[in-house]
Amino acid sequence: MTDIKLSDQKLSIDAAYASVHDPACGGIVLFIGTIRNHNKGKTVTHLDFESYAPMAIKEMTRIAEKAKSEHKLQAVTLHHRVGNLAIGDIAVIIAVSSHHRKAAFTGCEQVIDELKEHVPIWKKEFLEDGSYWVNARP
Amino acid sequence: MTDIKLSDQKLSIDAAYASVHDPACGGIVLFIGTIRNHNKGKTVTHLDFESYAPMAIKEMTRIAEKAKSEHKLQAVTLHHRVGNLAIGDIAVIIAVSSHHRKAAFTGCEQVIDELKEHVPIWKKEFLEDGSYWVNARP
Amino acid sequence: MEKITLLCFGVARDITGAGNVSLHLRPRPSVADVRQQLIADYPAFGELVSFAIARNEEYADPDEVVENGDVLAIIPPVSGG
Amino acid sequence: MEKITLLCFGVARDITGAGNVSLHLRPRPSVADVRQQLIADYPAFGELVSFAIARNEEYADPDEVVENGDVLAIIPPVSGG
Repeated sequence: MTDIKLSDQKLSIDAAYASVHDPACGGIVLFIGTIRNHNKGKTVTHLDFESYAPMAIKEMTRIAEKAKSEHKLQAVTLHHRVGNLAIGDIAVIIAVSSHHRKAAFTGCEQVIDELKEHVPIWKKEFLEDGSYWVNARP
Repeated sequence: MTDIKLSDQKLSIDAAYASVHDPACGGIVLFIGTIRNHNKGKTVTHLDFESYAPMAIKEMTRIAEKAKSEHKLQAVTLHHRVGNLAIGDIAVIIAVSSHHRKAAFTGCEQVIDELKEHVPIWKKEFLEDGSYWVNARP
Repeated sequence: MEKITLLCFGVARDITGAGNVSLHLRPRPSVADVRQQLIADYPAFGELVSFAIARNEEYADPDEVVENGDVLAIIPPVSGG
Repeated sequence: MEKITLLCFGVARDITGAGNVSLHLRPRPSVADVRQQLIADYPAFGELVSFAIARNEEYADPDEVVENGDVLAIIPPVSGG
């Protein structure tokens, strides 16, 4: 099973856990990405996430399905927040269940690595003295 | 920070998450070990976890501190349940926060690997037709 | 000449000043042609770390041909997660 | 001869039938001596995958000497997590 969501509402760790929980599987790995209060020495006040929603959903689904089949995972959930986020808010939750915990760790890490590389979501960081799109310029 | 707990009460994912959450850290990895409904082809009805509590706490602390310093983690939480557990119940939660997500994955996996090898906790599995201490006999 | 419209997100919207941008190109251009025209019309795209073109909600190769009715988008360096 | 008491957990409690077990050994025995006496008195310990001895809540090496007042425990193969 894969469960993909792009949402402008607060993400729930319990919901992500519940979506992969399976009495046949003993091991669940979660990655939770939160908004940091600093980046490259500057103080971040808040963030804005924008997405190209239909393509983001397609890419998230592709990445989740690929990890699931490559690592024989039981279930993969990938929830990403969009819109305005405050410091400490959860931007992304990845939950993976597997019969083998090593595969769960490897699969979960692969999903976040590929998400950060391919999914069309853009983060604008607001600092005390301005704002900028992360990664856009050298 | 390290947060170690051995408890006969239900473990809380939210509490484990909150204990490592830090506005300076963007990445949190959790491992959640649950009770499976089968083992080696047999149906498991429930489980009993027994511990040598003072030594278990010492070993859990040692393992958490070691992972924290070896992988430069921000915080490590290690909560283990003892007593009578039902299928689907959470037996262990490991939560790790770090500035670098790769270190969080590696550190979290190291903690569960070492816990399973060294911490004096014993699991008795109850099947439909008997019970036995897991790993004890060849 | 044909009008090709691309969706703009993130820094691409800042550069073009709008949620989409139109380019004028020969019919059935390649994705590489679209990129080139975009940089010609908006040199600021050349200053980004990189950018991709999506065709019908998938990353497009430079030699793909843009057909009538395709949905194109400019994909600046992503930063989700 | 000296009486040495070990705490028993898990399968060790099943084997000895109690939460602790007493062995009779010469004064200041090594941990290896304790293991050997335990297997002599309770051969079932020899049938386990393995077991360790803890001294004062830490895994003990075979050549450590057991002093008066030390807290000993039998640690059968662990299975937490």
